[in-house]
Amino acid sequence: MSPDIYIETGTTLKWLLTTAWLLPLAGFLIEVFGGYWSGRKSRAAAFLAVGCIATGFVCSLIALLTWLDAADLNVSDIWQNPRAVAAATHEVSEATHVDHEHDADHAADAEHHGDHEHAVPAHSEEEHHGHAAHGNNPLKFAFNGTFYTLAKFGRIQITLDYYIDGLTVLMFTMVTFIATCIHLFAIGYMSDELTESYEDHQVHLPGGKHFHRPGRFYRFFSFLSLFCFAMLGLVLAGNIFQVFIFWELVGVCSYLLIGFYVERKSASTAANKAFIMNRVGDFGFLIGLMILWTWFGTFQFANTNPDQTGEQGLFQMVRTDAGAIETEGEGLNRVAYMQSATGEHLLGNDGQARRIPYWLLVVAGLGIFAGCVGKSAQFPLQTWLPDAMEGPTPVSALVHSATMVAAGVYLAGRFFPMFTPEVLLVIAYVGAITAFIGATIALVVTDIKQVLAYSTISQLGYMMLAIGVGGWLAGLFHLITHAFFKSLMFLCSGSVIHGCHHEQEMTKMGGLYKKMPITCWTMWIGVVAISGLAIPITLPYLGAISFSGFHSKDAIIASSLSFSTLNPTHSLLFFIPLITAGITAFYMHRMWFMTFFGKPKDHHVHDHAHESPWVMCGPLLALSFFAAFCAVGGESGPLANLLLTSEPTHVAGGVQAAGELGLTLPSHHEIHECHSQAGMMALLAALMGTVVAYLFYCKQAVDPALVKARFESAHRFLKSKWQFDEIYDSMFTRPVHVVAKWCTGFDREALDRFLHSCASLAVGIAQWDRKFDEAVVDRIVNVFGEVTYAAGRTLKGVQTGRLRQYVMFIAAAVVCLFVVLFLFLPR
Amino acid sequence: MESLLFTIYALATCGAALGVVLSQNVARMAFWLVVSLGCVAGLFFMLNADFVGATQLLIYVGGTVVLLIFGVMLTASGPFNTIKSEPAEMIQAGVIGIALLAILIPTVTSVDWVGNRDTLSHAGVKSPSGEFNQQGEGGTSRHIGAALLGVRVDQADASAPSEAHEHHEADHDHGHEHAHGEEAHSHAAHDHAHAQVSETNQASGYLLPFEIISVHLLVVLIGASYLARAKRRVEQPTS
Amino acid sequence: MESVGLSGYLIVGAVLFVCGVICMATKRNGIGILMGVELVLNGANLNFVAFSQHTHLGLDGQIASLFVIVLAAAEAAVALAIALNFYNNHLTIDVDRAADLKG
Amino acid sequence: MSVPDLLNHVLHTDLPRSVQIFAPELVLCGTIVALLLVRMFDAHRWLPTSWVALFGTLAAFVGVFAQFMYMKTDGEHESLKGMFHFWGLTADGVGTSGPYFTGLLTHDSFAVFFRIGLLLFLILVEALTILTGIPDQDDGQDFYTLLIGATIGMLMACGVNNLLMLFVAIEMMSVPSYVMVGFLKGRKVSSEAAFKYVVYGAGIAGVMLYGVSLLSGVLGTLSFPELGSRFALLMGDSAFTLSNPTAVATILGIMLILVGVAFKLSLVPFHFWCPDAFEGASAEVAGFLSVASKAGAFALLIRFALAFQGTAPAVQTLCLIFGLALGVVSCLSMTFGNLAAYTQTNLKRLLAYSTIAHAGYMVMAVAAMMVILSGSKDKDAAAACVSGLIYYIAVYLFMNLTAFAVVAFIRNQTFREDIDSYNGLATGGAVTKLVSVCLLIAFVSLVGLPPLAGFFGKFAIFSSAFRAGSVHWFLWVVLGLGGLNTVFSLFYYLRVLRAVFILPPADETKPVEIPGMVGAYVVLITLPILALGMSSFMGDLDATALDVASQLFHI
Repeated sequence: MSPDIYIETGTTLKWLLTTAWLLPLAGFLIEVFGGYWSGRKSRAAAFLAVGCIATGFVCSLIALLTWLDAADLNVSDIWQNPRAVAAATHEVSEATHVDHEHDADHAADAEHHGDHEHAVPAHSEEEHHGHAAHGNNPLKFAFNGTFYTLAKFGRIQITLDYYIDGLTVLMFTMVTFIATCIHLFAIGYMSDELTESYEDHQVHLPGGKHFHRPGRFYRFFSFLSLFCFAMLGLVLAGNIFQVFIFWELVGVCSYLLIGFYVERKSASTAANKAFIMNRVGDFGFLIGLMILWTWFGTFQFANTNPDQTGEQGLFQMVRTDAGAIETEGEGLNRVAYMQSATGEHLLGNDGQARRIPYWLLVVAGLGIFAGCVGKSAQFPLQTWLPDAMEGPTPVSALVHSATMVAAGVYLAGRFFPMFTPEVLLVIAYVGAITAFIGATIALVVTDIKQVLAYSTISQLGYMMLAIGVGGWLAGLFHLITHAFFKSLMFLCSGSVIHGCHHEQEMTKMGGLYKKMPITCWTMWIGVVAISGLAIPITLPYLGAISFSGFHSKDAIIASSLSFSTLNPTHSLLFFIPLITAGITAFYMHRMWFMTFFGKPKDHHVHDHAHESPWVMCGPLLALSFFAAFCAVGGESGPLANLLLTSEPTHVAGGVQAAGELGLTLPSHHEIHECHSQAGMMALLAALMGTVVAYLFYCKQAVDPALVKARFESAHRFLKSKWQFDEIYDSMFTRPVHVVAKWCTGFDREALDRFLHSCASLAVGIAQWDRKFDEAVVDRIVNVFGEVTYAAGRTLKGVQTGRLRQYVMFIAAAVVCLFVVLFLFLPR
Repeated sequence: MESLLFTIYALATCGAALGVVLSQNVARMAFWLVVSLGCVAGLFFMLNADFVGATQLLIYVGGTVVLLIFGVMLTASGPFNTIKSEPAEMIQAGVIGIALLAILIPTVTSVDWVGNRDTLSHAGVKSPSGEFNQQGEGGTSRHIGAALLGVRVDQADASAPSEAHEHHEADHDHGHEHAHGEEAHSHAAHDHAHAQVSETNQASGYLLPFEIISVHLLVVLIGASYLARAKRRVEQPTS
Repeated sequence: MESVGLSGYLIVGAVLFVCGVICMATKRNGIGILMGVELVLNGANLNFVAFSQHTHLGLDGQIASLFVIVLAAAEAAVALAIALNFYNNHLTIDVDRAADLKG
Repeated sequence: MSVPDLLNHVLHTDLPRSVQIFAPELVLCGTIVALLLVRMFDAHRWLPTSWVALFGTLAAFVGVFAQFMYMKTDGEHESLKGMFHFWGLTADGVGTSGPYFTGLLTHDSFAVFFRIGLLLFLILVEALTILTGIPDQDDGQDFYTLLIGATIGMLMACGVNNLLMLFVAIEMMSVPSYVMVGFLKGRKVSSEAAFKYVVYGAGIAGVMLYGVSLLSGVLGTLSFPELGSRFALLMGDSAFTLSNPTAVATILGIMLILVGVAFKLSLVPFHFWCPDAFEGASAEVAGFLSVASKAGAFALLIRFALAFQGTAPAVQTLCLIFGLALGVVSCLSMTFGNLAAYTQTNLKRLLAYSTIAHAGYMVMAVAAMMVILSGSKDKDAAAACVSGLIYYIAVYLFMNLTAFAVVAFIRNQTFREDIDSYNGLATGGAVTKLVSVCLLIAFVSLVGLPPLAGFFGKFAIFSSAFRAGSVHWFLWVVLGLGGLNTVFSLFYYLRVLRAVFILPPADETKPVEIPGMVGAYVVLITLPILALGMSSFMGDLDATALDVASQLFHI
């Protein structure tokens, strides 16, 4: 691609994506101010919101096409000859990043790395906007720049940057598309709110009545728009600080949306919980930010400016051309050198090479990951997510597929170059544990949305696991496919709930497939996709006959298998996801069978069930199409190729025995080798799960109740969600309450009690003193004294004596201060 | 003689202060307070701080305590005249007080004041004391007056004692008009002092606080009179 | 002169100071508390004047004590006004009655 | 020496320069006199006292602003030449930083910057009181006299260079505020609050004065610049140990003085007056006290802390102990303030506790500065601490003023201040909605969420503590607690916002209607919270703050 085209493409993409990003904000502003006056019964807000997000989708789609065109990953080419292109991409990426030779000829057919080797700034024809793929740059293909400098704070520059690469464009398209579907769906789902007096059946007022309030149709849509704006901003962000800003905004929006039915106590608690859990993670994020800023002095991801003006981005500083972290020393003294644009050590102001203690790099990575843990509901902060089901179903769909939880995985993927092997190992284990916990709890819950919620947790764990074991592609691949099928299933469950008049318990459903066929079969697509089922026949161009989930999950299992082969001590990282795959298939089918098949368990529900209107079914069909086919071609299909273009440099070649722990990350090649083996195992597990679920819940061959009774204690343990809430309650919530109470009561309680104990100690003296006073001194004014005493005694009940306690406390504090000081002073 | 006088004053001061603490009747407290403050004035005189001592008597004993007694009278109504503290509180306060004393007294007494003074003098810090009080005892008012106008005569004297002596002779009580009455003095001395003051920054004159405190007093009196007067009365010009 | 020394004065100052603090902490009569304040300030003042005689502080110490006396008078005036105001509102000068604000 | 001699003497020392620098304060003194005259000649019927006060303050503000611009541009600013000339600014006078009034005060851009902030704040508070009408026509003269009188004390506190002036400044800012707290003299709680405040304040003043006397006696001087060097001289080579009585007496004196400063900053454990005084006082006064006296006290604290600089090992140890003590106090204040705010029902009281917590955050910067100075000679890092603090105070000014102003305005409508009375505030009229949004912005900024200004302030302070942690680990503990506290603080602010935005209004009350002027005022003071957070103003402020702080360290 020539420089001119590069500039042109960059500018086009920038404006397209900016439009897509800002439209929801405009929508939000109009809705929040205009909605109030347009009345409670108007659907205008909804149409506006849909219009904004749909236009955003169109823009994103155009951007995607532009990008494909520019990257020469022509859609038609891919369809005609996906293998060839994929092969070329693989070949070239490996050639470029492993060998680092001037291999332009070799890569001539895939011209987008035409200037790989031109790391030298003097390369004049590439001077202008040659894309970021020169040698030093881990970025194959990216555009970045600054919209607006928000503020300068000493050395910190807070800017609104953009950073556009394949991942960005793909995320944009995915988010806007799913959001459009969900918006449309919500028009139908939220139509109850189009009233002046909405009756909330779940809020019971004294006297057996339900709570009445004005409908909040426009409010819902304005929040949705704001949510989309925040998420898109996060994706578009070009520096980690901007990510943080939108990160928080996403948190706030989720707070508002989860707490939409604020009058329900459960909803407001859930909203609080979500927000607070996220804040806990964000604290880690902040620590990471602080370390990055202190040592690197920049927040920018990368500088893709071809003429190397401007500061280096984080990714460029931390890794060499080959994508390795250059370190020196051992243990805590180990330091990592920062890299300059020309592949040398970056020099500080004093002429010394700039270095960062390796352990700080690890801490920074862990800190950033802590943010991801909060946002993506990973162990141990996963408990907010199921509670977040209190929000309206479209919100759940949005939160759980395309936006909030995806943000964490997205950031982990985006920030991958900054993660050292140690951090990756933590990520992998956290992901594995999360996947397992989520899946096991999903086995026992009976609320249809809760099943989906736990499956989300589990799937997010998968993604984190994949990223942790070095399967960058697999993780983000799964992120995209999961977004489609999970939003599909949520909307399906929404349709069921809508059809059953807000009944969410699966134990009261059953046999609904006749009543709502569209919902039933679209959901089936989702279930098959998430279970990773496939027919093990490989077609020439399309890979195995399967839906999207198979491909991505297959990739994850393959990555973890190859990781555990290379690092045998961590073989658990392969077995957990494998087992989980089986469990996943089981509980998803359990849900599907329980809902749609078998005998109707509650006739009241069954009789009133009806298929949803077209405004709701339409999105289901659209989403089911993508859930089925978006990953066609598997890892050599168009989606994976698109993702590969933004994969960090060092992933493809793998990493040999790096870090303190000597971890080896698998290369593409190694993953590829064990692909079929892993695929077969995963498929086997999934099939087993499916068959068992069929036997249990459709065929009724085994009575689930018996099993439940057999494993009563395990069931109870799972039912109480591994006791996490209880643990947190007793570990954090209660102590904080106690301390808070103690602090407020300190003035009154502690001091008073102190005084009282002194008083009781001195009560003998007091009485003696009183007698002495009355008998000897005050005999003349005895009566007067009596009155005084009585009055004083009466007043004593009222008084707390606080002012003097204050003064007493000054003296006591001064004394204590000195005693403490003297204790600590050297003698 | 000195130490005897000091012992009497010190004991009287401490005893009266203790009396304030221990007496339960507010009028008696006021009495003990007067005694205590008066004895402090005596200690001031012993320290050659005549002007401060006089001010202490005038403002404290004559003014502040009278103010307090006014307060006692205005607020003393019937049964609340004697409001007793509980013995328990006295004990508690006594414990804290003894702890404070146990910290303060060893600290201040263990410091080697003379040694420190010598250390500083050896290090070249000008010794400001000595001349201004030992020559003419009680001859401080004039220095204070000048200092309040922003001129430090004593600091100038310290480095040139021979010239400084002649000024001390002219000391007589100028009251608290702060050196307004000082007239007949040689220009030579003035020039000398001038040179000293302008070339060293160490000697600080106290013109600013002297003047700004008058503003402060004005503000405070306006505030006090606001609180004291009844609400919504037709205003009289205040202060 | 030197027979007494600095320490004696400082001890008296410390005793005054502590007596003042105790007075403030124990008196239920508002006016009594204000008397405690005067004692505390006098303790500090005695320190100032003693230092003025015996250390490099010199005349500064005496001047400082003068300012303190004036400031204390101002503070006493305000404190009395507030105490009277308190008395007018509560019809007592017992500070233990001041218990509406807490928590 | 004759009177003419004396006068001659006075006039030929630094008096002209001092008067030139001190002119804005003198204008304020003049305003007080003018207020008195207005009352005396019964002119306040047609010349409202509030306007006299506002005009005088504006004039003083312009004066300080001219000084600041003069210092910044070395008097070269073309368009301001006239203003410089009007205030008689000269290169020897305002243009040169250094002590004035024979070393009692210091003149540098740090002091001038704080004076600008204080006067700006005074103007805003006066505008607020005009809008709320809390001192009515009859009491206006008294109120503004007290307000301006207290502010003069704070202005002096910014340049304090002498232990005596430290005491005088603290007294001057405290004593008028005692009366202001009790200004609603007919109300029981008000008089109770004032009484508690005055007794507590007087007691602390005594304690602090004792510390001043002790310190000045040990070191034999009152002047700040000499404290550190005298201490080094006295200690010689000996180490800072408990067995060295001079060291102990010095640290005793310093600690007692810090008690006084901690009282002004309402730091735990010397905070007891704060909640009571704020609840009893009117919201306007509480807002004034929460910001202005704090800003003055912080300037004073920094000046006092920087008096103990030096390379001698004993001085270094002293610095470290100083910093660590402040760190401990910071921990206590943050935690106590935030936790105690949980269960409050009165919004002013809640804000008082939040004030305590914020003082804790702010003092963290001073602790970090002292620790950095004790370990390394990295003056840039120390200056960064101070500039972070300045930024925080500037932002805090607007955040807190907005919060208290809203409380005052709502009180004027509903006659209530408890949090329940804010239920469903956002359902009121258009202006009420606007005010609610402003309250939201102020509170979110107080929590410290980006991209509002409060976040960046907190960030700056935390990062300075982070840097100081490499000198002494304890600052990392403080930092950790600070981070934890931002989480704690979320709850009670959100509780108020929940009342405002989410809870339905009580049925019997009619919706709150707020006049348009008030809305305009609230928006005006809210805008800086946004502007200082995410626009280029933030960079300007930060650059200025760093500049100002660097001058403090002579970099």
